[in-house]
Amino acid sequence: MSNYPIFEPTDPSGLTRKSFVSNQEVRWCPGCGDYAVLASVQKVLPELGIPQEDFVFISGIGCSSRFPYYMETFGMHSIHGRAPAIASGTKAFRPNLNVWVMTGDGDGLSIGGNHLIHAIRRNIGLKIILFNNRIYGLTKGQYSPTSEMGKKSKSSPMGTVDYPFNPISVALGTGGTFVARTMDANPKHMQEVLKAAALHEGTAFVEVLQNCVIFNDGAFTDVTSRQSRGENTLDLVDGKPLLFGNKNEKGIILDKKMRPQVVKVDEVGLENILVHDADNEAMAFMLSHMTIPNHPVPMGVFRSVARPSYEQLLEDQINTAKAKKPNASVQSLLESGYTWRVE
Amino acid sequence: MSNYPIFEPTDPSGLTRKSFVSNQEVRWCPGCGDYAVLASVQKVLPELGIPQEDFVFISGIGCSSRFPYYMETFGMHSIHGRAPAIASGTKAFRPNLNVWVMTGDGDGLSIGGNHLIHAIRRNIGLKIILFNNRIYGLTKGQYSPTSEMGKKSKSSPMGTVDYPFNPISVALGTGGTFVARTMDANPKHMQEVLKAAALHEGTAFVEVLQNCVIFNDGAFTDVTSRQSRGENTLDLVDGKPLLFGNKNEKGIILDKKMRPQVVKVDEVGLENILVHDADNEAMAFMLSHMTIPNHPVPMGVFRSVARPSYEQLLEDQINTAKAKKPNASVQSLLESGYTWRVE
Amino acid sequence: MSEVAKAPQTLESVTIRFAGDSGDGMQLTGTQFTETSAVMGNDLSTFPDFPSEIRAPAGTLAGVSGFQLQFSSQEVHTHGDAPDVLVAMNPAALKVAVGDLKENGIIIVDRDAFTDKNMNLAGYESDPFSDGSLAAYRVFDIEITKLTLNAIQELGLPQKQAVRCKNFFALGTVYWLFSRELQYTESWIESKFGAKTPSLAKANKLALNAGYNYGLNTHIFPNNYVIAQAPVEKGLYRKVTGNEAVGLGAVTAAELAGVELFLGSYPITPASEILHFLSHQRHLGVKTFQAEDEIAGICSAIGASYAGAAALTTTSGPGLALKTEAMGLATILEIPLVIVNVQRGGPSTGLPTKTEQSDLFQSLFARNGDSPMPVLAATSPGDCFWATIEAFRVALRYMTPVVLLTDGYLAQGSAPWKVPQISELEKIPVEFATDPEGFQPYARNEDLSRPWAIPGTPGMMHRVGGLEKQNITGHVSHDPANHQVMSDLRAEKIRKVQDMIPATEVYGDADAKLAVVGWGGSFGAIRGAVDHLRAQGVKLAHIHPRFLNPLPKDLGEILAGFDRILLPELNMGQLAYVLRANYGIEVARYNKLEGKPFKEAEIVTAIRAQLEEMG
Amino acid sequence: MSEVAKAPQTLESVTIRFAGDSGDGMQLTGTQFTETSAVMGNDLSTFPDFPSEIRAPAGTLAGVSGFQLQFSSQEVHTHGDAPDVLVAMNPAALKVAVGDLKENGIIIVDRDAFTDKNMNLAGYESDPFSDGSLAAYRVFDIEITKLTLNAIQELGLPQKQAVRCKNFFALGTVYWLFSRELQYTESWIESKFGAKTPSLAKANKLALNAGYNYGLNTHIFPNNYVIAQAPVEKGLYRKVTGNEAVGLGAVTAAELAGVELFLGSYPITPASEILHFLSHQRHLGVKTFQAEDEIAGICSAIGASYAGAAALTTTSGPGLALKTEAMGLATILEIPLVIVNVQRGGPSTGLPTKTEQSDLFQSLFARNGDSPMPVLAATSPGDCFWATIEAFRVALRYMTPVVLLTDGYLAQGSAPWKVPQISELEKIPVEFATDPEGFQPYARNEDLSRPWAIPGTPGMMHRVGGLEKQNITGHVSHDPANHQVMSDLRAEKIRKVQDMIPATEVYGDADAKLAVVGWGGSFGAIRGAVDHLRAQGVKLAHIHPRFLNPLPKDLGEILAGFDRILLPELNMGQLAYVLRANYGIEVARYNKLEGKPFKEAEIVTAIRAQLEEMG
Ligand SMILES: Cc1ncc(C[n+]2csc(CCOP(=O)(O)OP(=O)(O)O)c2C)c(N)n1
Ligand SMILES: Cc1ncc(C[n+]2csc(CCOP(=O)(O)OP(=O)(O)O)c2C)c(N)n1
Ligand code: SF4
Ligand code: SF4
Ligand SMILES: [Mg+2]
Ligand SMILES: [Mg+2]
Repeated sequence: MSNYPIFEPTDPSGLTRKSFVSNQEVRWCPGCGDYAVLASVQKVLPELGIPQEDFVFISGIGCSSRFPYYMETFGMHSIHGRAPAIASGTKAFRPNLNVWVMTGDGDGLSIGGNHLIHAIRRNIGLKIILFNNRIYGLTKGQYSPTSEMGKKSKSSPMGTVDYPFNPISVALGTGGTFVARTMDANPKHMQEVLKAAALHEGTAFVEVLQNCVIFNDGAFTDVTSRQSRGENTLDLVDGKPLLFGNKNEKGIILDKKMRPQVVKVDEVGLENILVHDADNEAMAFMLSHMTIPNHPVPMGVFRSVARPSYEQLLEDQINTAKAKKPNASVQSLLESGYTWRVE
Repeated sequence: MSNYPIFEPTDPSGLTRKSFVSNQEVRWCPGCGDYAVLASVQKVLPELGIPQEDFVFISGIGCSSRFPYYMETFGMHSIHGRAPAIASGTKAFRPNLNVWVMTGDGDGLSIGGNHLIHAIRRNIGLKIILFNNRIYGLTKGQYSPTSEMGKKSKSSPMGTVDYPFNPISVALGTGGTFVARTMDANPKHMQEVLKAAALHEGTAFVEVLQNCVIFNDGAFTDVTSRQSRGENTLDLVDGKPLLFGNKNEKGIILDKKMRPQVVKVDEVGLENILVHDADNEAMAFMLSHMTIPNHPVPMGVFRSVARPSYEQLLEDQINTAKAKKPNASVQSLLESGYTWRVE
Repeated sequence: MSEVAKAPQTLESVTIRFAGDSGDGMQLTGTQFTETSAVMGNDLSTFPDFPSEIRAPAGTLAGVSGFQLQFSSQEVHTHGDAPDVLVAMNPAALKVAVGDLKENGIIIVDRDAFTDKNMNLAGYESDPFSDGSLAAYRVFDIEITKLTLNAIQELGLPQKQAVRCKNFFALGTVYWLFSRELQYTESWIESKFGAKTPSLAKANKLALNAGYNYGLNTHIFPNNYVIAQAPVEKGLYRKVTGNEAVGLGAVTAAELAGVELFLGSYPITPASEILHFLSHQRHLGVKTFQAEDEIAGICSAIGASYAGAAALTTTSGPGLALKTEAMGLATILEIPLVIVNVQRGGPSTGLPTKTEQSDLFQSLFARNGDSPMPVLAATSPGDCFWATIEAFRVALRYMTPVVLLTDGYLAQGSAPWKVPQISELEKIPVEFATDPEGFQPYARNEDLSRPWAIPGTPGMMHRVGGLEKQNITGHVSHDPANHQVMSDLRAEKIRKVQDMIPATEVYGDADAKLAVVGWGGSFGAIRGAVDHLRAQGVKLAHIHPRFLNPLPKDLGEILAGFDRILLPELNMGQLAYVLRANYGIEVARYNKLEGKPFKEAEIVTAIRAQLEEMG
Repeated sequence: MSEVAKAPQTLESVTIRFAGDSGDGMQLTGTQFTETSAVMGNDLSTFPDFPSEIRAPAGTLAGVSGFQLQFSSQEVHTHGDAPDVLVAMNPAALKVAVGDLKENGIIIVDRDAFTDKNMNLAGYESDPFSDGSLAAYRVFDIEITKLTLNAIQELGLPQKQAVRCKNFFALGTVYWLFSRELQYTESWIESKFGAKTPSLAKANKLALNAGYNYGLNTHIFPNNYVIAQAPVEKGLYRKVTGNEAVGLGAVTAAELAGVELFLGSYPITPASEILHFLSHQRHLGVKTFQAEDEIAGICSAIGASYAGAAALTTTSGPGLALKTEAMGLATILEIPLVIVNVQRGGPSTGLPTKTEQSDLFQSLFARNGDSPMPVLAATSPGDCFWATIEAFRVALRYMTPVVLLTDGYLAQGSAPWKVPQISELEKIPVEFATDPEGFQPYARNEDLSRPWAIPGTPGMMHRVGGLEKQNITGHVSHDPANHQVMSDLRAEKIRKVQDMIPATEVYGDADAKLAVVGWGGSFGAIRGAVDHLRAQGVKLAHIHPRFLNPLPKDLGEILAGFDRILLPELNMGQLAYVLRANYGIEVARYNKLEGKPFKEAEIVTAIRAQLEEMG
């Protein structure tokens, strides 16, 4: 006998961006890149055809982790670094929920690194959005595991001696089935990526290049500003050649040593430009290491492959087990094993 | 005034394998692959020209983590998963020590995953040896994060629904500057790899395919047995073509889609075989995904690049700071900041 | 030794230890003896004693594996202090175990295993059979290996396999010695080997019978024994270990609550078997999640609880240490969660395979901030079932994390357990909040417990978190007065759990001057000791609270009624500290930290010492 | 308001609060006032009160940043209960702070900031200046913004920059009000802005002087005040916050011990500044390691300690929760390590920027197994220096991890601190083991402390670990008797720390009937309250143990000598519990959980209530 409430799910067709705005005052610094992510998520959710009550946003601690308060969904602002682990429990227990993990470069990659990579490894159906501002915002400006080598910060007055993580490489190295990058400054791009992430079965990992105006202002300006974006970024499209430049006049080829080279398309011919294959982890990995000034910074979906999710496999296993023992009951379990009757 | 003892380091030239054998009875199951690692390490250390007292072995918990007890070196059998973090403190504090981390697939990649990837990210000079037996040995047979999908174990009677980590890919994805794989069954190969690891500046990560005779016997037989080794493995040599087969008659080329293909060398010509480049992370990543039956399993050094180590950069920073303030003293620090004198 | 056999002698209780090398099958032998005795109607209690090493070299002291049980025609509380009978399959086993044996106890050894090599490995410098060191015992050295091989010769099994049958020979001999029926073990052998390896089935049965007949025919034992049925309640029985019972209890609790069970856990000795057990229950819809570490273990359980699960996480000491931050989160979230901690020897990695009661402090106090949490302890393997249900009852009624303490001794020990009828058990009321009208996440009912509104429920969207929250609305609040209100509410809610604690049972003589107080797994030893002394006319009481936080309302007054309290604990005095902090009373502490459970005799001695002091 | 100015009136103590929007520079203003007053010879104590939000929207209540100080011609213990003067730069600041102000207190506001928009943001429904709500205070509304802009008009600064100077105008006015000299702030402005942005330097100085002159010339204040020099010891002084003092103490301890300092830490409010501070000391050879999490923070410190460092890890409540497993490792390894826990409001994430004393339980008890550890607490910002040295002294002498408790109030508050001469401080003896002859890793000296034999020392190779170890040799041991021996030794060693605890100071009247007992950061408020009442002739004692584990040998007896003990704590009664558990005494508890330090007046009231009850 189950005590769970039974409901007709609500109709998602009437949902709008506003449906997802909670009654809590948004409290990020004016100009913070987090606003853009919030707006984009609120834009994308109504387009997914999912009842509002089925969304769950789970975060850790950090500026970015205040995200759930601002969403009119179920939400938990948990403890530092643990959101992927908590969300894994939620998703494994109730696969029909649409569970998002909102995390920062510190929350997700420093203290929470292990849970993040294990969630990715398991391919559990979480949408993990990592706000990468390359700094600890909430604790007022220490360097993070994505801060560039030599960065001066409150805790590294002479500059860091730490090499940074490349979040995309980390996600690929740990088995990510959906790995993408977008930026706060380009809402349209972000919404496309978020939508693709939302529709992916299994773990979707999205790095958002996010500006912290207070403690790390301009960290991504070269990449995100409208002026340099065309030259400095490359939009990844599965099955399409790797082209970039304001007029798509440049492209990427692979040299004999398996290294990416920037070429002019009209010099080498479009047919020789490497074609993006979202199902090739080595290509994705190579792309994840491209960065300015030698290469453009790829944006979009590095990898996307279909694999059964953890929760699906678990559900299947349970169904199989139930089918095999259709008459099983807790009473019969209690009475199993070595039993005897005292008369 | 320092209280540290000052010594002439002892002369390493007389060291032998026996010098490194402690007085503790070795207590692995008969036939366990761990013995081979122990023997190889004891073989390699005397060849490094390092005074015996400068070696430190730090481990977590697991069968493999009992390693330090058997070594006549300084050693700590710490707590589960934390060896890389402890060893990082040891190494950062005393860069001249030669610090080894001995860990298992559970210790290093499950509970200790975060410390492992951060050690690798920092390129701190630890030699991390991961005994991968794809099982939790010490706790008697639960699946580990490297257990193959569907594995039946004590905690997965119907088979796992977890995708495994590929330890080499993880190390590459998190920025490993030295990433290698060897096996318990081939001591010569292991000794070469261990030696190269020992001489690497920065983090050296070595995966050892290790047989657990009790809980996961034969997990790597296809790869490690003398019969199949030639056909099923490929020895990586920097700057040399990727050849394998009992007569080196097969090789690897890259197709247009950037995927590795097995070819017969005499059909395509030696010059067209892909040449291993230990400085190319994308190639290393591609290699890390090759596995039987479609490809041979690469063994040896996937990646090796020179980068200043964390401890070196830290030491440099300290020296720079000292040079800038040659007269600094603790007393002057106490007297710094906003001061006034009451007469 | 060829005396004439006499009629079987009747005994009340017997303690046997089977000991041998890890490869000798002693756990199986012990289990067979246990099950046969159970079916024959004895009460009993068992304790396996594994080597703590991975797989120590054969023949060494570190490699000895033991299994001890006490079986009786009376109620049994422990696996027995000192064996009456020791079956030692090799010199190392003899060496390790002989010290525990009762004076004049019976030793049965496999003479064939006492080779020079094995004697050496065990560190025997002289032959124990001739050097007089076993003079205090009745030694029966039997060529078990040889006799086994003879008995099954006809089957032509390979030597290695044939030798493995020797434990059944030994078992057979002991079966004769205690007049056990062979049929249970025979049918077990049949079901285990019959289908796949009929020759092994045959061999083991032959060995068993050969051992039995050896006892019957050779008359090397002066007589054999019978142990009558114990006066146990009628009904269906099974054997459970504490770890199994926790698993059964969790499944049952979820059933009683009408919700689904979720376990998030990371393997650790001696708690792993709960994970193993529950991962076998997929057909009942149980979801188990083997997490990457203990933090993820509890966090996944929090995530599942948040989504409506009867959520459980299981661990042992060092693992609990890792969970404490998340336990704080569960406290402030006010969601139901059961945290089972199977205590082992500490500090740090300590003595992983040994038992202890030293995590009481950790369970009560190991959270940042004021973060009160109910703590319960189980008293026997079978009681682990009831304690687990009780823990869920508290968690679900008060919307709170709850710690349930068991220990290595309970977890691995086993005892007969009467299977209850679920239909007769009290349901655990659970009500999910579904009405958006006026819904407030931190409004409270009369238990001060807040509503459980789970994701997926239309119109109930709300946010929770680890920051202090405004009373009733649950919004983030930094208001000073509100923090006081919420802190008081959280404390008061846990205090209210006292409402469901039944009156404390004072066992024995309510008018005794001395009460023995204990908690958790020392129940058996204390109860046995108290019974033993009361049978001799000593007035004594035994009090064993299940709830360690909150303590029962009546406990202070009850304790104050005695002249003296003796408190045996397998730690440095943790409950004694708690009782003094709560009631200001000083108790006589009896602390032992040897990685082993109390013996009845130790408690008896401690009680006697108190009585003497009291005059 | 144009009365005739009178001669400055002399006051003993004044408490001022500067409050404004986060962008208004209130921390800086407060700091300047503090430093000037310090140099002028007042004793003082400060407390900044940041908004806990990231950067709350300008003008909102959540965005108010405050800085309060008390300065005096007498010894000062706290930052003052209730301000005499409130400087409020906007409506939100007024709204948040006015409730704390003393009756008849002075309010200085920037009239220009009281726009409709700002009033709205602050939630004022009517004009506080006219609706009578400020009737209890002396309000001076000055058009600070306009006057500032006028004063620096000549410089032609952009409007945005010019407006930013208004805090200096306000400061100037207050300087006049309390007869402060301008020169210190002027030279600070010069050194801060002079070189890079001379126009800003000029503007700020102009604003400062304009504010001063405004007070001097307009006579809007009936008179101004002087506060004489406090009778402080001669010597060099500086201002320290508690977090700085911990950093300074750690560096000094390492120097006194002749070893190098290593900090492994992960940022967390309110402890991060210790990490910041020490990462600036590279030139002294200090190594800081910003770890990936708190576990790695303590583990790296353990690794460094193992290699011979004076090792430190710093954190706050939730971070300590994560360190407890490793604290157990350090306990069994018996290596020196100082764990600084800057307490904040709990449970869980709780109130991260607020102060509390609720981690005493966690510090004492949060380890698996019996794992005793010394725990100390600091009493004031400056005392954090001495307490840190003491913690290292214990750690290094007894080869043990030690917890040092401070709190958000001490960590962020500041006070003048007399700079000691390191050459006059007692050295911390450290001796590394270097002689392989007969070396045994777990042999012990008369303190029961084991040798420190660090890697790199020829011939001293040995292995340590978290499993129980054999006495003396340190080899892994599962021997039951040995576990008892080692458990006893670990406990006894920590008990022996009592040997270095000086006799407990009983401040005040040893023959009083009531003693107020406190610990840690409540020292100032208690001492102030006790002084206050004693000045009125009330007999009172104040006892404030530094060591919370082990408790001082003499404490029990001393406490027993009083009729009643009052124990104020910023928690639900943790030390009260500990005292009762140790001495069986019941104390009168005064607990507050509001995220704020005690006020003297609160303690005074609590004492009075006790005295009344006692009759
Ligand atoms: C256990 C624990 N450790 C440390 C902290 C302090 N802390 C809170 S957020 C944070 C880092 C935030 O950085 P990031 O995740 O990058 O988020 P951002 O603020 O930059 O969005 C830290 C260190 C904490 N709250 N809990
Ligand atoms: C905190 C903690 N959690 C869990 C354990 C139990 N435990 C010990 S070793 C181990 C896994 C060992 O697996 P692996 O690292 O692969 O080593 P192996 O035994 O296979 O060599 C576990 C789960 C522990 N000792 N401490
Ligand atoms: S501190 Fe940085 S990341 Fe945080 S809210 Fe402000 S701008 Fe955003
Ligand atoms: S259990 Fe497996 S890994 Fe452990 S010692 Fe035995 S064979 Fe080796
Ligand atoms: Mg960040
Ligand atoms: Mg393993």
